[in-house]
Amino acid sequence: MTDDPEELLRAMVRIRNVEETLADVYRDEQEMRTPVHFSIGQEASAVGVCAALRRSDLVYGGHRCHAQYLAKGGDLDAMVAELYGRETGCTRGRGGSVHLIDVEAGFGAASAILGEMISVATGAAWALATAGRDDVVATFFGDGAAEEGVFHESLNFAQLHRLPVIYVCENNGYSLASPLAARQPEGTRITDWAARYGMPSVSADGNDVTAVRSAAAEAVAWCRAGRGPYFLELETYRWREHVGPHWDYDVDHRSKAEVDSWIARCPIVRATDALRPALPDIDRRRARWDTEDREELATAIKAAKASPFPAVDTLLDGAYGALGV
Amino acid sequence: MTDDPEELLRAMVRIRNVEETLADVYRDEQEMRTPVHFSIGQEASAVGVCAALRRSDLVYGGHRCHAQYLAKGGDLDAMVAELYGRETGCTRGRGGSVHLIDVEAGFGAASAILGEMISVATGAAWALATAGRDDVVATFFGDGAAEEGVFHESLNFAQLHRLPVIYVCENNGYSLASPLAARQPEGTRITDWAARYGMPSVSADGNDVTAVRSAAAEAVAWCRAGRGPYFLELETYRWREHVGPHWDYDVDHRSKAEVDSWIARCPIVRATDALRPALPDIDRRRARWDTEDREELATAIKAAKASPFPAVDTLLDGAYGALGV
Amino acid sequence: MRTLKYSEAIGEGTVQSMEADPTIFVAGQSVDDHKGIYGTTTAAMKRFGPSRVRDIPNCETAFAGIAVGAASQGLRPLVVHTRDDFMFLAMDAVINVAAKWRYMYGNKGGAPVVMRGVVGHGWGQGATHSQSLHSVFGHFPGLHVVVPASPADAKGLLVTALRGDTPVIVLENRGLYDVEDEVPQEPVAVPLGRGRIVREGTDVTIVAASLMVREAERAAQALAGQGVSAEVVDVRSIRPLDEALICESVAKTGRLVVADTSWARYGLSAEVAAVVAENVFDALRAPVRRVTPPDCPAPVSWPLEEAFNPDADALARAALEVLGLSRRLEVARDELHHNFIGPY
Amino acid sequence: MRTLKYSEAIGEGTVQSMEADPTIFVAGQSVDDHKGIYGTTTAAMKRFGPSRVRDIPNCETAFAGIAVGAASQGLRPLVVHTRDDFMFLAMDAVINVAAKWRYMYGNKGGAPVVMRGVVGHGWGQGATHSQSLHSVFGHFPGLHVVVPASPADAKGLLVTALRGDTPVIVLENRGLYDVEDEVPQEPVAVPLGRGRIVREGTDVTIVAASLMVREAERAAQALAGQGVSAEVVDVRSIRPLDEALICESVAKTGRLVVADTSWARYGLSAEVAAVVAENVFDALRAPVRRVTPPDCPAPVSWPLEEAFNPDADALARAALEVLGLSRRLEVARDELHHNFIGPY
Ligand SMILES: Cc1ncc(C[n+]2csc(CCOP(=O)(O)OP(=O)(O)O)c2C)c(N)n1
Ligand SMILES: Cc1ncc(C[n+]2csc(CCOP(=O)(O)OP(=O)(O)O)c2C)c(N)n1
Ligand SMILES: [Mg+2]
Ligand SMILES: [Mg+2]
Repeated sequence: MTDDPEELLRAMVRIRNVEETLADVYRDEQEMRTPVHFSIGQEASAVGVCAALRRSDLVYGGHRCHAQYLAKGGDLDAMVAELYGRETGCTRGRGGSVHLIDVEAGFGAASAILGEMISVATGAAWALATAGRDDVVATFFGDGAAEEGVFHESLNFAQLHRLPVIYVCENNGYSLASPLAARQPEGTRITDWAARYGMPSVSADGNDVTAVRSAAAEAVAWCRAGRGPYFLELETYRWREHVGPHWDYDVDHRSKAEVDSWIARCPIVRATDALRPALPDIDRRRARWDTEDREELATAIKAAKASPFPAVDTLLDGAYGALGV
Repeated sequence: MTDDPEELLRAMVRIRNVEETLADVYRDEQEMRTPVHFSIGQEASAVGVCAALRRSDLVYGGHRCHAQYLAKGGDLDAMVAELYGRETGCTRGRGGSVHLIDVEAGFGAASAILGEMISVATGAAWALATAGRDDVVATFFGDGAAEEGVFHESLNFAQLHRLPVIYVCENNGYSLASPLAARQPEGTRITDWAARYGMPSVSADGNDVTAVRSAAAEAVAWCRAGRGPYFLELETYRWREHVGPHWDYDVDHRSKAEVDSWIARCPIVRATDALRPALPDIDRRRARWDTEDREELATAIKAAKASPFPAVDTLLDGAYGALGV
Repeated sequence: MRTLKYSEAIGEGTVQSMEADPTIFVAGQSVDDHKGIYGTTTAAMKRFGPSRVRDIPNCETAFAGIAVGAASQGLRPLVVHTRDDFMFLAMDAVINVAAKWRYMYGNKGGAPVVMRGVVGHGWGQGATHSQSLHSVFGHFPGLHVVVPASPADAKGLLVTALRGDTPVIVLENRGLYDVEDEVPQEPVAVPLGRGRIVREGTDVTIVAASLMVREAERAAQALAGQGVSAEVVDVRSIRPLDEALICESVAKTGRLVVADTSWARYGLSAEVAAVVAENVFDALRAPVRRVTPPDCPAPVSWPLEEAFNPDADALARAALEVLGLSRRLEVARDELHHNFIGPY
Repeated sequence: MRTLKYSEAIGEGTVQSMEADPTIFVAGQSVDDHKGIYGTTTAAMKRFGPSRVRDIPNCETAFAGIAVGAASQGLRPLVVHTRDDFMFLAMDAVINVAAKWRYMYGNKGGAPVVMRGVVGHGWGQGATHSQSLHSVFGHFPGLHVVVPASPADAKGLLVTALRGDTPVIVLENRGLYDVEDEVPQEPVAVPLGRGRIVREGTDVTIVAASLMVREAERAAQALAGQGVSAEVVDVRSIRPLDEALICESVAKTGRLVVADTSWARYGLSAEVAAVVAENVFDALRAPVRRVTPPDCPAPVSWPLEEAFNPDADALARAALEVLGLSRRLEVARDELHHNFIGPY
């Protein structure tokens, strides 16, 4: 929980450094055998929202969940080990990149089927409210997942029972290669989809971390006060290909010019420039952060590679929980 | 297709007479072995909407489909025979009360799982548009079915492709015994749910057949002109129990006073009173209609009972269509 | 021992479980109304009120996920579907989330949702209101699936499900709701994964589940009149499946007839036959026979419906067949169903 | 004859079918993009453009119903799911509407939707992206379900499906997409419901489908090196199932091993064993063996994934077992999969 612009920037830089390096390693080594969806370029939404949450609050995510996991305080070593399929991974190598979880850090779960965590997070909020806790839940999903019927059903239910859940739509304009225009009627604003259920529904610049942070703070206050759910749309853009480490502009669905126009709106550059007047040495700090991150990740990768794969004789572990008798 | 108030009234009276008699027979004989959902009290919506449609337009319905089927011109004998499970039934005794169909009359189909025909009708509209026909599709469903995710997905798709489909929500305030307040957030207007997709979304008094007729005429004109889908909410009320022939007030979920207040707003009485100035002998006409309807139904019931049950050796007929080779 | 109707046994098991565990709540469409899901939730509603017997909107897809989310955070939802056919809309959350949660997230916790689904039967329930999805759910590891045939099991298996830490699907055939029989007063947990010998026999084994157990018993009775001793095995649990009990019985009788209310292909009847072919193939002295509905959707018209639904008569004939007996035998229809009248 | 990759064969079958029938259109998420569903829709997109190769929003539930509505009104939708796991969301419209339409509405017309589902394989596809739902769909009358194992069948079965007047589910294993083999130039319809003998043998029958046919062939090859003659049967169609072909083969060999990429319980392996127990039980000279994934969701970590996925080695060992041979034998993993690299 922070609103210090430097901490916000620091968190984004760390995620960027982690994901860019992981992308290179993923591509060059071919040792992380799990489909990965990078958030490079989208760091501000995860960082800004999680900065408004406390550790005991819960966050859920979809397939593109690395940034959210790390922003909520998810264990980096466990995430890297997971990508390498190791027993020390956050799901012990069972779930892979799209099923991150860190119960201690309040990262409830991520899953790869669109919309699932919209409903699961709603149920988690129901449990928190029933238990009389004043913790809140935030669930991240994309503009594409919002098209699934489960979105409509979940928001109706959450508003009906005034559940403390923040629906965070990271609108990056695409679902796979499919642009919004091919999927939603002209003039659609996803915030309207949510507003019709009667909950506050706000759109913020998803590449402006401070704007995200303050919008999220309002949402959290609303939910914590028991006033019900809150919808947040964060406009942003995915730099890399939908799944995997590569760039994919100029194939057919988006031009390099479009991608570049968004790179020009890099949330990190923007936050850095905003800080420069107050912190003239910001670039030197950034250089130091980069080194720290490189070292942190190098250690994590080393540790992951050094740790064992799950033993084949544990293949069935966890298929079932305890029976009633 | 008519806007003559007397014809509209006549159509409502016929449906009322048919359903009330069928309810009595159903209760007393126990020979129609299929769950029935009567529209008694809701006749204006089906009659008003179908009066704005032509025979080549298509209508789809849900579990409460008798009125819609008859209003669209569905064959009465085939419907009655269906309730009696006869080979002469509109689905040859296979589908029963909730799966009425009359292809010739443009009654596309009804089905019993909530929301199914919202999507199926959308697909039918897509086919009509693709074929370059200027026919339109109307699909009837209740306030409860509108809560299903398929509603959200279907309306998004219909508006995206500007499909000629009219979504007709018969809002009778209940889903089984469950009132709106238990299912939708305070202040919900289902018209808002639809309006967010960018289509015209209008609410009309579902017990005023002329109001329904003119609202539907606007919707039909809109769709026929290729301008896309249209949403119509018709407020009305179910007099009898959810499923079956009985009254069910004063059990727990609704009071006799509530039911009576709606009986006082009977769409038929209302249309009759409106006509009386112009047709002073309207009550005599009504008496004649009642006799005609009783005779028509008596004949239909007689014919149904006289016709054979499906032969057991045809049990498998229609399980599969023709194979490619 | 005192007796209860199947529906009352479910209600009692629900109330006693909720008394023992305050985190349990019932949720479903109109679970709180005067009908109380054929009387199964009425007692809980009386005892605990709407805060623990929650009416919900029509949102099977989301609610299955909501139940998973609640369960993973410490609540114990008992979700009720008035027809298990509606659960097709809940399948993603049930099969892709609930069933896999514990495993997929590294065995650090589960999502112990319990879901009841009522299987429609008779009075023209038709193609989409009378299917039993037990073999569909049973195909997927991570789920437990039970299909109680008796009032005692309807209570006992539900109690077990609500005590466990793993998701369980309970499918109850509407045709059994009025069956009355002895039920222990106490909430006695019936072990999941153990079948029961309903009737001992030596000539042929009839394996059945849910409503078909009743038909199998009626068939066995009729067969006894013909000097044929049929053993009736109630699997009770679809997953885990009590292979040992099935194999022991077939090893003894050498003949197997399997009954199911759902279709043969890829169904319970296939699995039971496979288990026998894997473990005691050499005990078989006759071909396995499956008694199931024919390969068409369920029709409404009652003569077709009666021809569609497998019954004691078909089972008895199948048993005589595998015994190579040409005797003729007619088993009357179940009074219970003939007395049943609508709307439903 | 010229050869094509499995993925190219699907593409060619699609284009030729669309040329022959102007009412056919392809629809699915991103079917129109540069990846073209692993290249299977690219040719159609090139040839017919976006008016007949339609990108759709993320709405599996509604779109299945939309496809049914379109099909019942004269269009021929070919719906594509990049993972058949996503079809849980489409199940209501597929099973309760499409499969039952013709029957439930009195046999006056059908809803001939054809749905392709890609089954994920390898590279940590994991629990929710590598399931094959063939036995789930196969349980329900009204549907036809095919699982092509060869490029020729991938084309031929799709052509058949698109010519029929009845709904068909086509499940394609991603692990087969790069397999190259002979494919007729012409759109030759492969009959639905007929299996094929992939390799003749006399000692043991291996029945398989889809990807497992390839593993079965590799196993048979290895077994041949040990003097064991294995017959490999590719069922090709899950519903209808070619009972006769399976039974003939087992009647000849007296031994049965069934391979499936999906779980044993209530799956293809159960049905095949049941068909044998019903029809040629007395031909069995050894217990039936099922070679399937173990009872847990699919793990991601590759050592677990390789242990989870049944393969030629497991099949060969099972064959030796049912033959009572103690010989030792190791079948190397399929190069095709070992060379496969991500992201996916
Ligand atoms: C139910 C379902 N349908 C389709 C997919 C395949 N899929 C995976 S990610 C994705 C795109 C989702 O777009 P969006 O929600 O906007 O998230 P983004 O990738 O843009 O972050 C799709 C269609 C899926 N995983 N689940
Ligand atoms: C998917 C699904 N869920 C639940 C049901 C059970 N059910 C049948 S009718 C009904 C009430 C529907 O209410 P509404 O849509 O308002 O129609 P009404 O009965 O009021 O005309 C319900 C819940 C069903 N048929 N399908
Ligand atoms: Mg997106
Ligand atoms: Mg209603």
